Amino acid sequence: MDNDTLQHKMRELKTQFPALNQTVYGRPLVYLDNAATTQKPQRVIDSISEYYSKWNANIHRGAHYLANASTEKFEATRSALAEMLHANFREEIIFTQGSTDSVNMLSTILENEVEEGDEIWVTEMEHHANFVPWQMLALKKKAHFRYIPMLPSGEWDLAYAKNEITDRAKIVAFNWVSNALGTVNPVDELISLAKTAGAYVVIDGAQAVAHFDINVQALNCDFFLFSAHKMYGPTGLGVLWGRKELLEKLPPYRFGGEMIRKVSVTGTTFNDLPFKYEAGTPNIEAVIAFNESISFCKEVGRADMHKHELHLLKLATEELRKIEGSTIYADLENKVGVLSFNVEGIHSADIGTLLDQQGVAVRTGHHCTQPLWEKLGTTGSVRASFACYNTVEDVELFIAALNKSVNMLR
Amino acid sequence: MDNDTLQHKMRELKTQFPALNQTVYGRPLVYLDNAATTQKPQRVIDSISEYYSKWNANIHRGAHYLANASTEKFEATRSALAEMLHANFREEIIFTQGSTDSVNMLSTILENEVEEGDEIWVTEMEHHANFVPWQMLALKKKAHFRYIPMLPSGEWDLAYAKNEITDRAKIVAFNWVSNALGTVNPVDELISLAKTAGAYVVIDGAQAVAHFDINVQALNCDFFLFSAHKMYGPTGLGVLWGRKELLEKLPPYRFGGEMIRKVSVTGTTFNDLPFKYEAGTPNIEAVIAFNESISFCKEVGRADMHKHELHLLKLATEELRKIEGSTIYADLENKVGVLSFNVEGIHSADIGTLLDQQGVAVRTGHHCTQPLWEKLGTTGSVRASFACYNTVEDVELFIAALNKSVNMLR
Amino acid sequence: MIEQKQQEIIEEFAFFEEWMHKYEHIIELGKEMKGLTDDEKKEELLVAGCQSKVWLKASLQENGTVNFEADSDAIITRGLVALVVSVFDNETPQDILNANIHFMNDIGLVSNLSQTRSNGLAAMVKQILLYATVFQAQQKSN
Amino acid sequence: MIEQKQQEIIEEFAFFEEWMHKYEHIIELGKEMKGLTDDEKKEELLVAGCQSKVWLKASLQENGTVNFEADSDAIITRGLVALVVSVFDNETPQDILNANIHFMNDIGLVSNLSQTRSNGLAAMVKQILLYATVFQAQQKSN
Ligand SMILES: Cc1ncc(COP(=O)(O)O)c(C=O)c1O
Ligand SMILES: Cc1ncc(COP(=O)(O)O)c(C=O)c1O
Repeated sequence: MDNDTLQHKMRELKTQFPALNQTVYGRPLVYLDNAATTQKPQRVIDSISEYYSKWNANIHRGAHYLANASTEKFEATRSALAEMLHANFREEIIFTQGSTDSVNMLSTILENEVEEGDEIWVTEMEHHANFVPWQMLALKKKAHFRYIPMLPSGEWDLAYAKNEITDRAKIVAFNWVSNALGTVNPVDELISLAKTAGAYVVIDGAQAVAHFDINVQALNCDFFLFSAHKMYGPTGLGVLWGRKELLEKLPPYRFGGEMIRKVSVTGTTFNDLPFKYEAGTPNIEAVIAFNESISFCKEVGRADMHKHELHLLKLATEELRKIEGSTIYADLENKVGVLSFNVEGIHSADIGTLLDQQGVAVRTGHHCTQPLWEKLGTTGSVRASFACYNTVEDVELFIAALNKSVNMLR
Repeated sequence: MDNDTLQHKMRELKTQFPALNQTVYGRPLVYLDNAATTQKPQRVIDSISEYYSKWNANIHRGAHYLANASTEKFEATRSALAEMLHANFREEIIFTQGSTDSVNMLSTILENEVEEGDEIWVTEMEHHANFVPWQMLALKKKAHFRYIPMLPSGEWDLAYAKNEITDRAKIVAFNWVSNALGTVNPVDELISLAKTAGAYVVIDGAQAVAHFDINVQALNCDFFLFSAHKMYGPTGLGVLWGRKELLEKLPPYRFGGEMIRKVSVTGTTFNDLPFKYEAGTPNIEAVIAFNESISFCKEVGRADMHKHELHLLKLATEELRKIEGSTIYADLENKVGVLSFNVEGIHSADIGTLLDQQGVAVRTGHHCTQPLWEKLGTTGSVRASFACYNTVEDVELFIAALNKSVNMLR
Repeated sequence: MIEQKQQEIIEEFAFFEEWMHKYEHIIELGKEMKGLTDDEKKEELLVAGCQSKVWLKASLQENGTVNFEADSDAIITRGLVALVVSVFDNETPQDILNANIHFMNDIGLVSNLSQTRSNGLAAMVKQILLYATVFQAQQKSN
Repeated sequence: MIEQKQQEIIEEFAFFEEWMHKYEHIIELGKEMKGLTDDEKKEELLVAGCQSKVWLKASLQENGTVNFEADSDAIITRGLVALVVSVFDNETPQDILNANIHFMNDIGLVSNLSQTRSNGLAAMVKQILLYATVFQAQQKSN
């Protein structure tokens, strides 16, 4: 598909997202905060309304029409996710509350796999959600918390990793795509290092699932997790994929209804996967509606989305380079549509405030990756992040607003 | 308000719930599975659509219009909940994933308060969600897991509790209303026993919040929890109220974004309440929409709801008594609108299946309270549970369908 | 043969126009089924199911076909179990594994075989296939 | 007096029709503010805020009023901080505690004082009230 055809195809998408067709402060909204959360297509919103208008019932435990219908719709999303991730078994798909919940679940159920003196590895660029739980686990188990340093370019120091990751490493957890910089990390190489060392490999795919097709088998990782709300889906829902044989042997996390086989005052036995890890009433509405997000991504095609986003990124990057004193972090080829930058002598929050007044929504600050900014010698950045529905005009409005803001602040 | 006026008032409610105005298998739906989950009024559904069409953004961390707007709406629900529960401080309201998640959070953060040999108390009628987490905590800490027995009448054996709850009790956790039987338990007496013993008091209010006004100060408990979806609200959302001085001193639960003050490779410090207990992107949509459920309950009035539900319960109970071989569990005065029963020689699942074919949705089985049924010498029941929108006709259709089912099964 | 047995069931049920008669028939089948003795209803024969219990017993017969016997504590499930058993009973492991089981859908009882676990039927069919797999392996190694 | 100062600010801002001029003015205020020296910007004076840092210093003066000095690393926040300080500076603890702070709403900067913590202003006002409470107690015990 040439670029014009692609632009044409993507242009139609915006109309499917009601939140994008509005004005703020009397100006058309230019939503460039997609790495924080994406907007939702009308079909997702409709699916939620339909669920509550027609199917709402508590699932699994019921024996009536609505309960059966909602259970089937709920389980259909699990199957769709198994297909999307190329999982071997549908029961490897566990629904959680979000990426943060997924990592916390993992760092808890892996507790007994870690012994004093073992090493738990992350990278210096992790989101706090994939950093602090491992840091705390290490603290609790008297294990060594170690990290792969980030080079000033925004890339992993793989040479360091090669030297330092040995069979003392028990867990290696890292993001595929950096939320702060948009860099696409060489996960294959790190997975192979970690696997050679015999460690469990945990991939934080929060920033990857909206841009890349995922194949957990081909990746050869042990766990893969993400949040629905960053993939055009509802809030309050996360996905954790794990290898069946691991999820079967690891202990349960939350206790309660549904994850139980038999409860008595003298003891309790647990249910099979996936129920073992899904205690209590789940976010039924979100799970069912998320199936629409999955279809949306499949129909549009992630390869086209990514190509389009990179096109926007390129345009924005070129314009940004013209602004005096601008620094672009991780100005690399292999990225998703994230532009993370600062302008000399100006606080990122000030730029954010003035962009906002012009209808342009970006994020400013540390983006929950404080160690990364410490390494880069600053405290944060302005981050403009593009999704499939953004347009060339969005980039133009953003750049115009940015120039105006910078002029006002100088 | 006399009964006719009340019936008239409640009759109007049904039209606000789109899911109730439909047919299943060509018959009008009679939804009597409200203890599992309630239906949602149109205003809640509209609020979700509006959120995704107008306000969707990730909260707290943002500096743009949408992020500010959604944060304010999100925090408005926290304030509404503080008012609803009569909490002293709004930051005592913690959003969780549901009751199950709330109890698991508590049983984890209270871990260090329990020592070997201490006692952790529940009752024999608890939902598994308020039973197994405590059982597991006791196991882990080598504490004694103890329970207040249930009398065959469906009431707590308070005499036993008076004798046995001593200062060895560290935690006493119990439901206000039994989900399996609908009994309203004498929580005041148990709270006072537990407080005298110096124990932490945890109230599972999952089945209470849709029927009673709650005043956590007057109750004098330490923690109070429930799920939004049982109070005409969305799925995937729970509330945990805790005393500020306790939540301040107890350790955090989940680690990640938002609950953190400062992260570095050498150590991490945590944020203030309520953020300390709200790691990661929460279920923003559900929190915002739940404010409509709170208003709905306030406007209709829980006292009227309860009165109306008891009226329906009375009608149904009278009819049920006429069925030969029927056993009503906990046939007491002090109940919410839950009718839990069996018919001699017939399996509850068979009754459920045939009721379903006639458009009547009830729940059958153990209702996640296996110890309770063990005590009552059976494995489960048929449970018909009434909400404010049910009508006298619903009861009539239910009873007619039940008679037909019983005849077919005999 | 399995296909033929399914067709017969479908025809039988096509006869009933009302849900009531359909269920009356299932209840009848449940009552008629021989089932298992209380002694035979062992814990290890239990098929995991949420609401009603299902016991399933299987044995490889001299002639290379599988004999199934089953029971349930709920009468409707018992009737459904009787239908399932009637379809698979006395068939070879190979035929069982090759079968396309569709009659539940066709007689309008689809939800009974779904993922919903409201009864043990889906699990029961899974268990039948498991038995067939084991018996087939056994036959091959002989 | 606090009320009067708020009115003056509101009138001042009523003058600006465009958001741009409003912000240009705030930026101007930020540039003009004396602020704190780098030495004075101590960790313990930091008001918790998400994006930009805010430092706040307070002292009880001989005449019973409170002196506030503040700073921020972001220029717009600095301008807003200057506005807030100008309203509370040189007032008694009692007057500060009794004040109804509404000017932020009235000049159309409401989000800056909301719960959203996108800057430290809400926390700053809270901190000012805390200081006032402490100073008031101090005065009473004297
Ligand atoms: C890379 C990465 N990991 C984890 C998270 C946490 O996701 P959530 O807030 O949905 O739990 C995010 C989102 O901010 C992220 O970008
Ligand atoms: C008394 C009681 N406690 C706890 C729960 C668990 O609630 P949830 O499934 O929403 O986590 C329930 C709901 O089934 C309940 O009735």
